[in-house]
Amino acid sequence: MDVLYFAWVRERIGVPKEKIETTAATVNDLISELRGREERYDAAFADLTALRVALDQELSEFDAPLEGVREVAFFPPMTGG
Amino acid sequence: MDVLYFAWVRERIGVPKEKIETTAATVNDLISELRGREERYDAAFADLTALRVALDQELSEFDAPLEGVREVAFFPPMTGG
Amino acid sequence: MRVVVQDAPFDYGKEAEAFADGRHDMGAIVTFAGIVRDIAGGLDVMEIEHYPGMTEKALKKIAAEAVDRWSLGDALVIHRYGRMGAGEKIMMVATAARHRKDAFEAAEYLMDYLKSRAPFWKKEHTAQDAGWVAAKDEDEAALDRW
Amino acid sequence: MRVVVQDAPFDYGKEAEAFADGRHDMGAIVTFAGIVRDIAGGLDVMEIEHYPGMTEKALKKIAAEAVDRWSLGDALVIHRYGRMGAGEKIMMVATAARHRKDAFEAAEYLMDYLKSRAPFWKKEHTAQDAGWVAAKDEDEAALDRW
Repeated sequence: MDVLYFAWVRERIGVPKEKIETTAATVNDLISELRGREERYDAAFADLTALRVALDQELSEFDAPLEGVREVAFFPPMTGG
Repeated sequence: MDVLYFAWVRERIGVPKEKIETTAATVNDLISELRGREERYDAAFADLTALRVALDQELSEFDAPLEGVREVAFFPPMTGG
Repeated sequence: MRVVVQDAPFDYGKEAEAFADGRHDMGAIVTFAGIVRDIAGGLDVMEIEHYPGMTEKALKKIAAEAVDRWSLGDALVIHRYGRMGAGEKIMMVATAARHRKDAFEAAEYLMDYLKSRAPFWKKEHTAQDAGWVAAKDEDEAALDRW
Repeated sequence: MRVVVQDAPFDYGKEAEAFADGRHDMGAIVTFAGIVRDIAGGLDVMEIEHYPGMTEKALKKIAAEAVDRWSLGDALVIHRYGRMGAGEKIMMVATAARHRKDAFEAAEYLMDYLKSRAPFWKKEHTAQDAGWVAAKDEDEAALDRW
Protein backbone atom coordinates (compact mmCIF):
# COMPACT_ATOMS: atom_id res chain seq x y z
CA MET A 1 0.00 0.00 0.00
CA ASP A 2 1.03 3.64 -0.43
CA VAL A 3 2.03 5.39 2.77
CA LEU A 4 2.24 9.20 2.68
CA TYR A 5 3.75 11.62 5.18
CA PHE A 6 3.17 15.35 5.49
CA ALA A 7 4.70 18.33 7.29
CA TRP A 8 7.14 17.43 10.10
CA VAL A 9 6.25 13.73 9.82
CA ARG A 10 7.52 13.83 6.25
CA GLU A 11 10.65 15.67 7.33
CA ARG A 12 11.36 13.25 10.17
CA ILE A 13 10.86 10.14 8.06
CA GLY A 14 12.69 11.66 5.14
CA VAL A 15 10.36 10.76 2.27
CA PRO A 16 6.93 12.07 1.22
CA LYS A 17 5.68 8.69 0.09
CA GLU A 18 6.68 5.02 0.00
CA LYS A 19 5.22 1.65 -0.90
CA ILE A 20 4.99 -0.68 2.06
CA GLU A 21 4.19 -4.37 1.97
CA THR A 22 2.44 -5.27 5.16
CA THR A 23 -0.05 -7.69 6.67
CA ALA A 24 -0.91 -5.28 9.49
CA ALA A 25 -4.60 -5.51 10.39
CA THR A 26 -5.03 -1.97 11.75
CA VAL A 27 -3.32 1.40 11.62
CA ASN A 28 -1.91 0.73 15.10
CA ASP A 29 -0.41 -2.54 13.86
CA LEU A 30 1.17 -0.76 10.91
CA ILE A 31 2.66 1.85 13.24
CA SER A 32 4.14 -0.86 15.50
CA GLU A 33 5.64 -2.55 12.48
CA LEU A 34 7.20 0.69 11.20
CA ARG A 35 8.57 1.67 14.63
CA GLY A 36 10.34 -1.67 14.79
CA ARG A 37 12.05 -1.06 11.48
CA GLU A 38 14.15 2.05 11.97
CA GLU A 39 14.89 4.81 14.43
CA ARG A 40 13.37 7.53 12.19
CA TYR A 41 9.96 5.81 12.25
CA ASP A 42 10.24 5.21 15.97
CA ALA A 43 10.86 8.95 16.49
CA ALA A 44 8.10 10.08 14.15
CA PHE A 45 5.46 7.87 15.76
CA ALA A 46 6.56 8.31 19.38
CA ASP A 47 3.55 10.50 20.31
CA LEU A 48 0.35 9.47 18.61
CA THR A 49 -1.62 12.32 20.19
CA ALA A 50 0.43 14.63 17.92
CA LEU A 51 -0.56 12.66 14.82
CA ARG A 52 -3.57 12.21 12.57
CA VAL A 53 -4.22 9.46 10.04
CA ALA A 54 -6.22 9.36 6.82
CA LEU A 55 -7.25 6.13 5.07
CA ASP A 56 -7.89 6.57 1.35
CA GLN A 57 -8.04 10.33 1.94
CA GLU A 58 -10.61 10.23 4.74
CA LEU A 59 -9.67 11.16 8.31
CA SER A 60 -9.72 7.99 10.38
CA GLU A 61 -8.89 6.43 13.75
CA PHE A 62 -5.74 4.56 14.73
CA ASP A 63 -7.70 1.40 15.50
CA ALA A 64 -9.32 1.35 12.06
CA PRO A 65 -8.81 -1.81 9.95
CA LEU A 66 -6.53 -1.61 6.91
CA GLU A 67 -8.31 -4.21 4.84
CA GLY A 68 -8.98 -2.90 1.34
CA VAL A 69 -7.13 0.37 2.05
CA ARG A 70 -4.81 1.52 -0.72
CA GLU A 71 -3.47 4.78 0.71
CA VAL A 72 -2.52 5.60 4.31
CA ALA A 73 -1.37 9.10 5.25
CA PHE A 74 0.21 10.31 8.51
CA PHE A 75 0.46 13.96 9.44
CA PRO A 76 0.22 16.41 12.34
CA PRO A 77 -3.04 18.20 13.23
CA MET A 78 -4.02 20.49 10.39
CA THR A 79 -3.36 24.23 10.45
CA GLY A 80 -5.13 25.62 7.39
CA GLY A 81 -7.21 28.74 7.04
CA MET B 1 -37.68 73.67 18.28
CA ASP B 2 -37.37 71.65 15.09
CA VAL B 3 -39.52 68.53 15.00
CA LEU B 4 -38.67 65.94 12.34
CA TYR B 5 -40.68 62.94 11.15
CA PHE B 6 -39.46 59.94 9.19
CA ALA B 7 -40.95 57.01 7.27
CA TRP B 8 -44.65 56.39 7.91
CA VAL B 9 -44.71 58.97 10.70
CA ARG B 10 -43.70 61.58 8.12
CA GLU B 11 -46.33 60.30 5.69
CA ARG B 12 -49.07 60.31 8.31
CA ILE B 13 -48.27 63.81 9.59
CA GLY B 14 -47.70 65.09 6.08
CA VAL B 15 -44.49 67.06 6.54
CA PRO B 16 -40.86 66.00 7.07
CA LYS B 17 -40.08 68.86 9.44
CA GLU B 18 -41.73 71.74 11.23
CA LYS B 19 -40.93 74.39 13.79
CA ILE B 20 -42.96 74.03 16.95
CA GLU B 21 -43.20 76.54 19.78
CA THR B 22 -43.81 74.64 22.98
CA THR B 23 -43.27 74.75 26.69
CA ALA B 24 -43.58 70.96 27.02
CA ALA B 25 -41.22 69.66 29.69
CA THR B 26 -40.76 66.15 28.31
CA VAL B 27 -41.21 64.23 25.06
CA ASN B 28 -44.43 62.75 26.47
CA ASP B 29 -45.72 66.25 27.16
CA LEU B 30 -44.90 67.33 23.62
CA ILE B 31 -46.73 64.30 22.23
CA SER B 32 -49.84 65.08 24.30
CA GLU B 33 -49.77 68.64 23.06
CA LEU B 34 -49.47 67.56 19.40
CA ARG B 35 -52.21 64.93 19.73
CA GLY B 36 -54.56 67.60 21.00
CA ARG B 37 -53.92 69.80 17.98
CA GLU B 38 -55.07 67.79 15.01
CA GLU B 39 -56.34 64.38 14.02
CA ARG B 40 -53.22 63.56 11.96
CA TYR B 41 -50.99 63.91 15.04
CA ASP B 42 -53.42 61.93 17.14
CA ALA B 43 -53.28 59.11 14.59
CA ALA B 44 -49.49 59.17 14.22
CA PHE B 45 -48.86 59.05 17.98
CA ALA B 46 -51.64 56.60 18.88
CA ASP B 47 -49.26 53.70 19.60
CA LEU B 48 -46.01 54.78 21.22
CA THR B 49 -44.62 51.24 21.24
CA ALA B 50 -44.41 51.58 17.44
CA LEU B 51 -42.38 54.79 17.72
CA ARG B 52 -38.87 55.87 18.59
CA VAL B 53 -37.61 59.33 19.47
CA ALA B 54 -34.26 61.05 19.05
CA LEU B 55 -33.26 64.25 20.85
CA ASP B 56 -30.57 66.23 19.05
CA GLN B 57 -29.84 63.12 16.97
CA GLU B 58 -29.40 60.74 19.88
CA LEU B 59 -31.90 57.94 20.55
CA SER B 60 -33.80 58.83 23.69
CA GLU B 61 -36.73 57.91 25.95
CA PHE B 62 -40.24 59.35 25.92
CA ASP B 63 -39.90 60.62 29.47
CA ALA B 64 -36.70 62.54 28.69
CA PRO B 65 -36.71 66.29 29.41
CA LEU B 66 -36.76 68.70 26.47
CA GLU B 67 -34.84 71.50 28.15
CA GLY B 68 -32.05 72.70 25.87
CA VAL B 69 -33.08 70.37 23.07
CA ARG B 70 -33.11 71.93 19.61
CA GLU B 71 -34.16 68.99 17.44
CA VAL B 72 -36.71 66.27 18.18
CA ALA B 73 -37.29 63.43 15.71
CA PHE B 74 -40.04 60.82 15.67
CA PHE B 75 -39.86 57.66 13.60
CA PRO B 76 -40.69 53.94 13.58
CA PRO B 77 -38.16 51.28 14.67
CA MET B 78 -35.21 51.29 12.28
CA THR B 79 -34.85 48.78 9.49
CA GLY B 80 -31.41 49.38 8.04
CA GLY B 81 -28.79 46.89 6.97
CA MET C 1 -12.19 53.49 10.43
CA ARG C 2 -14.39 54.79 7.65
CA VAL C 3 -18.14 55.44 7.51
CA VAL C 4 -19.83 56.34 4.24
CA VAL C 5 -23.50 57.25 3.72
CA GLN C 6 -24.41 57.92 0.11
CA ASP C 7 -27.13 57.48 -2.48
CA ALA C 8 -24.74 56.36 -5.23
CA PRO C 9 -23.93 52.67 -5.72
CA PHE C 10 -20.60 51.46 -4.34
CA ASP C 11 -18.22 48.84 -5.68
CA TYR C 12 -18.28 45.98 -3.17
CA GLY C 13 -15.34 44.09 -4.69
CA LYS C 14 -13.10 47.14 -4.91
CA GLU C 15 -14.01 48.24 -1.38
CA ALA C 16 -13.33 44.75 0.01
CA GLU C 17 -10.01 44.56 -1.84
CA ALA C 18 -8.90 48.03 -0.76
CA PHE C 19 -9.89 47.28 2.83
CA ALA C 20 -7.90 44.02 2.91
CA ASP C 21 -4.92 45.27 0.97
CA GLY C 22 -1.49 45.88 2.37
CA ARG C 23 -2.18 44.60 5.87
CA HIS C 24 0.70 42.74 7.48
CA ASP C 25 -0.60 42.92 11.02
CA MET C 26 -4.16 41.62 10.70
CA GLY C 27 -4.71 38.00 9.71
CA ALA C 28 -8.48 38.06 9.39
CA ILE C 29 -10.84 40.11 7.21
CA VAL C 30 -14.61 39.70 7.30
CA THR C 31 -17.05 41.50 5.02
CA PHE C 32 -20.81 41.52 4.93
CA ALA C 33 -22.88 42.83 2.03
CA GLY C 34 -26.62 43.38 2.15
CA ILE C 35 -28.43 42.97 -1.16
CA VAL C 36 -31.96 44.00 -2.18
CA ARG C 37 -33.94 40.77 -2.41
CA ASP C 38 -36.73 40.24 -4.81
CA ILE C 39 -39.86 39.77 -2.72
CA ALA C 40 -42.95 37.70 -3.42
CA GLY C 41 -45.08 39.59 -5.88
CA GLY C 42 -42.12 41.21 -7.55
CA LEU C 43 -40.18 44.05 -6.03
CA ASP C 44 -40.15 47.09 -8.24
CA VAL C 45 -37.91 49.26 -6.15
CA MET C 46 -36.54 49.43 -2.62
CA GLU C 47 -36.51 52.91 -1.15
CA ILE C 48 -34.37 53.74 1.84
CA GLU C 49 -34.99 56.85 3.89
CA HIS C 50 -32.50 58.04 6.48
CA TYR C 51 -31.90 60.85 8.95
CA PRO C 52 -29.04 62.95 7.56
CA GLY C 53 -26.69 63.96 10.33
CA MET C 54 -27.86 61.41 12.86
CA THR C 55 -27.09 58.52 10.50
CA GLU C 56 -23.40 59.34 10.22
CA LYS C 57 -23.13 59.95 13.96
CA ALA C 58 -24.84 56.68 14.84
CA LEU C 59 -22.71 54.63 12.41
CA LYS C 60 -19.47 56.23 13.63
CA LYS C 61 -20.39 55.48 17.21
CA ILE C 62 -21.23 51.85 16.44
CA ALA C 63 -18.04 51.39 14.40
CA ALA C 64 -15.86 52.99 17.09
CA GLU C 65 -17.38 50.70 19.71
CA ALA C 66 -16.59 47.65 17.56
CA VAL C 67 -13.01 48.79 16.93
CA ASP C 68 -12.50 49.34 20.62
CA ARG C 69 -14.15 46.17 21.91
CA TRP C 70 -12.41 43.77 19.49
CA SER C 71 -9.15 45.72 19.04
CA LEU C 72 -9.76 45.89 15.32
CA GLY C 73 -7.08 47.06 12.94
CA ASP C 74 -9.81 48.76 10.94
CA ALA C 75 -13.56 48.86 10.30
CA LEU C 76 -15.60 50.06 7.33
CA VAL C 77 -19.32 50.81 7.00
CA ILE C 78 -20.95 51.87 3.73
CA HIS C 79 -24.73 52.35 3.62
CA ARG C 80 -26.81 53.66 0.77
CA TYR C 81 -30.10 55.52 0.85
CA GLY C 82 -32.55 56.38 -1.92
CA ARG C 83 -34.02 54.04 -4.51
CA MET C 84 -32.49 50.77 -5.66
CA GLY C 85 -33.59 47.67 -7.55
CA ALA C 86 -33.45 43.95 -6.71
CA GLY C 87 -29.87 42.66 -6.78
CA GLU C 88 -28.34 46.03 -5.90
CA LYS C 89 -26.10 46.24 -2.88
CA ILE C 90 -27.63 48.24 -0.04
CA MET C 91 -24.68 48.31 2.30
CA MET C 92 -21.52 46.61 3.46
CA VAL C 93 -19.37 46.36 6.54
CA ALA C 94 -15.79 45.11 6.82
CA THR C 95 -13.62 44.31 9.83
CA ALA C 96 -9.92 43.52 10.18
CA ALA C 97 -8.62 41.70 13.25
CA ARG C 98 -5.64 39.58 14.20
CA HIS C 99 -7.76 36.45 14.52
CA ARG C 100 -10.92 35.25 12.81
CA LYS C 101 -13.14 35.06 15.89
CA ASP C 102 -12.77 38.79 16.57
CA ALA C 103 -13.29 39.74 12.92
CA PHE C 104 -16.51 37.68 12.74
CA GLU C 105 -17.90 38.88 16.06
CA ALA C 106 -17.18 42.52 15.31
CA ALA C 107 -18.85 42.28 11.89
CA GLU C 108 -21.94 40.67 13.43
CA TYR C 109 -22.01 43.33 16.13
CA LEU C 110 -21.82 46.09 13.50
CA MET C 111 -24.69 44.49 11.59
CA ASP C 112 -26.87 43.90 14.63
CA TYR C 113 -26.44 47.47 15.83
CA LEU C 114 -26.76 49.28 12.56
CA LYS C 115 -29.86 47.24 11.75
CA SER C 116 -31.75 48.41 14.84
CA ARG C 117 -29.93 51.57 15.96
CA ALA C 118 -28.97 53.48 12.82
CA PRO C 119 -31.79 55.65 11.43
CA PHE C 120 -32.65 53.91 8.15
CA TRP C 121 -36.12 52.86 7.04
CA LYS C 122 -36.90 50.60 4.11
CA LYS C 123 -39.98 50.88 1.90
CA GLU C 124 -40.77 48.22 -0.66
CA HIS C 125 -42.55 49.23 -3.84
CA THR C 126 -44.21 46.61 -6.02
CA ALA C 127 -46.29 47.17 -9.15
CA GLN C 128 -49.39 47.01 -6.93
CA ASP C 129 -48.50 48.93 -3.80
CA ALA C 130 -45.82 50.13 -1.40
CA GLY C 131 -45.20 49.45 2.26
CA TRP C 132 -42.72 50.19 4.99
CA VAL C 133 -40.72 47.16 6.10
CA ALA C 134 -41.61 46.29 9.70
CA ALA C 135 -38.81 45.89 12.23
CA LYS C 136 -38.41 42.28 13.34
CA ASP C 137 -38.45 41.23 16.97
CA GLU C 138 -35.51 38.92 16.24
CA ASP C 139 -33.41 41.93 15.18
CA GLU C 140 -34.08 43.68 18.47
CA ALA C 141 -33.40 40.41 20.30
CA ALA C 142 -30.08 40.02 18.46
CA LEU C 143 -28.72 42.96 20.46
CA ASP C 144 -29.07 41.06 23.73
CA ARG C 145 -26.01 38.94 23.13
CA TRP C 146 -23.61 41.90 23.08
CA MET D 1 -20.67 25.85 -4.85
CA ARG D 2 -17.05 26.23 -5.88
CA VAL D 3 -13.86 24.92 -4.28
CA VAL D 4 -10.46 26.02 -5.57
CA VAL D 5 -7.05 24.81 -4.37
CA GLN D 6 -4.14 26.48 -6.12
CA ASP D 7 -0.63 27.83 -5.62
CA ALA D 8 -1.28 31.03 -7.60
CA PRO D 9 -2.54 34.19 -5.86
CA PHE D 10 -6.24 34.96 -6.24
CA ASP D 11 -8.05 38.29 -6.51
CA TYR D 12 -10.08 38.66 -3.32
CA GLY D 13 -12.03 41.72 -4.49
CA LYS D 14 -12.93 40.23 -7.86
CA GLU D 15 -13.93 36.92 -6.30
CA ALA D 16 -16.09 38.66 -3.68
CA GLU D 17 -17.73 40.82 -6.35
CA ALA D 18 -18.36 37.90 -8.71
CA PHE D 19 -19.77 35.85 -5.85
CA ALA D 20 -22.19 38.58 -4.78
CA ASP D 21 -23.13 39.71 -8.24
CA GLY D 22 -26.50 39.21 -9.86
CA ARG D 23 -28.24 37.65 -6.89
CA HIS D 24 -31.87 38.60 -6.46
CA ASP D 25 -32.77 35.80 -4.08
CA MET D 26 -30.10 36.07 -1.37
CA GLY D 27 -30.00 39.16 0.83
CA ALA D 28 -26.80 38.42 2.74
CA ILE D 29 -23.23 37.82 1.59
CA VAL D 30 -20.38 37.13 4.03
CA THR D 31 -16.75 36.76 3.05
CA PHE D 32 -13.71 35.87 5.11
CA ALA D 33 -10.12 36.34 3.92
CA GLY D 34 -7.09 34.96 5.72
CA ILE D 35 -3.90 36.98 5.33
CA VAL D 36 -0.28 36.05 6.11
CA ARG D 37 0.61 38.00 9.24
CA ASP D 38 4.07 39.28 9.93
CA ILE D 39 5.25 37.46 13.05
CA ALA D 40 7.60 38.62 15.78
CA GLY D 41 11.13 38.39 14.48
CA GLY D 42 10.11 39.07 10.90
CA LEU D 43 8.41 36.51 8.73
CA ASP D 44 10.36 35.82 5.59
CA VAL D 45 7.93 33.45 3.98
CA MET D 46 4.91 31.32 4.88
CA GLU D 47 4.93 27.89 3.31
CA ILE D 48 1.75 25.85 3.07
CA GLU D 49 1.85 22.14 2.38
CA HIS D 50 -1.27 20.20 1.51
CA TYR D 51 -2.45 16.72 0.56
CA PRO D 52 -3.44 16.85 -3.13
CA GLY D 53 -6.60 14.89 -3.70
CA MET D 54 -7.71 14.75 -0.10
CA THR D 55 -7.70 18.56 0.19
CA GLU D 56 -10.26 19.06 -2.56
CA LYS D 57 -12.43 16.22 -1.22
CA ALA D 58 -12.36 17.56 2.33
CA LEU D 59 -13.19 21.14 1.27
CA LYS D 60 -16.04 20.00 -0.98
CA LYS D 61 -17.50 17.95 1.83
CA ILE D 62 -17.29 20.84 4.30
CA ALA D 63 -18.78 23.31 1.80
CA ALA D 64 -21.62 20.92 0.89
CA GLU D 65 -22.44 20.46 4.57
CA ALA D 66 -22.61 24.23 5.06
CA VAL D 67 -24.82 24.72 1.98
CA ASP D 68 -27.16 22.02 3.20
CA ARG D 69 -27.33 23.03 6.85
CA TRP D 70 -27.94 26.75 6.24
CA SER D 71 -29.81 26.45 2.91
CA LEU D 72 -27.19 28.62 1.28
CA GLY D 73 -27.70 30.04 -2.19
CA ASP D 74 -23.99 29.46 -2.79
CA ALA D 75 -20.65 28.89 -1.10
CA LEU D 76 -17.08 29.50 -2.23
CA VAL D 77 -13.77 28.26 -0.82
CA ILE D 78 -10.40 29.25 -2.25
CA HIS D 79 -7.22 28.07 -0.52
CA ARG D 80 -3.64 28.49 -1.67
CA TYR D 81 -0.64 26.30 -1.00
CA GLY D 82 3.06 26.90 -1.58
CA ARG D 83 5.09 29.92 -0.52
CA MET D 84 3.74 33.38 0.20
CA GLY D 85 4.90 36.56 1.91
CA ALA D 86 3.42 38.70 4.69
CA GLY D 87 0.31 40.53 3.51
CA GLU D 88 -0.57 37.94 0.87
CA LYS D 89 -3.99 36.36 1.01
CA ILE D 90 -3.88 32.68 1.96
CA MET D 91 -7.51 31.81 1.47
CA MET D 92 -11.07 33.05 1.41
CA VAL D 93 -14.57 31.74 1.91
CA ALA D 94 -17.87 33.30 0.88
CA THR D 95 -21.46 32.43 1.71
CA ALA D 96 -24.78 33.66 0.34
CA ALA D 97 -27.96 33.25 2.37
CA ARG D 98 -31.38 34.86 2.56
CA HIS D 99 -30.64 36.35 5.97
CA ARG D 100 -27.47 37.55 7.68
CA LYS D 101 -27.48 35.12 10.59
CA ASP D 102 -27.24 32.12 8.27
CA ALA D 103 -24.56 33.71 6.10
CA PHE D 104 -22.42 34.51 9.15
CA GLU D 105 -22.87 31.13 10.81
CA ALA D 106 -22.14 29.21 7.63
CA ALA D 107 -18.95 31.22 7.01
CA GLU D 108 -17.76 30.58 10.56
CA TYR D 109 -18.56 26.89 10.21
CA LEU D 110 -16.57 26.72 6.97
CA MET D 111 -13.62 28.41 8.65
CA ASP D 112 -13.74 26.28 11.79
CA TYR D 113 -13.88 23.06 9.81
CA LEU D 114 -11.36 23.85 7.14
CA LYS D 115 -8.95 25.07 9.81
CA SER D 116 -8.89 21.74 11.65
CA ARG D 117 -10.21 19.21 9.12
CA ALA D 118 -8.74 20.14 5.73
CA PRO D 119 -5.19 18.83 5.18
CA PHE D 120 -3.11 22.01 5.16
CA TRP D 121 0.01 22.63 7.23
CA LYS D 122 1.73 25.98 7.69
CA LYS D 123 5.46 26.47 8.12
CA GLU D 124 6.87 29.86 9.03
CA HIS D 125 10.30 30.79 7.74
CA THR D 126 12.20 33.68 9.30
CA ALA D 127 15.74 34.84 8.52
CA GLN D 128 16.88 32.73 11.48
CA ASP D 129 14.91 29.52 11.28
CA ALA D 130 11.74 27.75 10.22
CA GLY D 131 9.03 25.97 12.16
CA TRP D 132 5.72 24.24 11.64
CA VAL D 133 2.79 26.16 13.09
CA ALA D 134 1.26 24.19 15.96
CA ALA D 135 -2.47 23.50 15.95
CA LYS D 136 -4.28 25.45 18.66
CA ASP D 137 -6.54 23.78 21.22
CA GLU D 138 -9.01 26.61 20.70
CA ASP D 139 -9.35 25.71 17.02
CA GLU D 140 -10.25 22.14 17.89
CA ALA D 141 -12.60 23.40 20.60
CA ALA D 142 -14.29 25.72 18.08
CA LEU D 143 -15.78 22.65 16.37
CA ASP D 144 -17.79 21.76 19.47
CA ARG D 145 -20.38 24.43 18.87
CA TRP D 146 -21.54 22.94 15.57
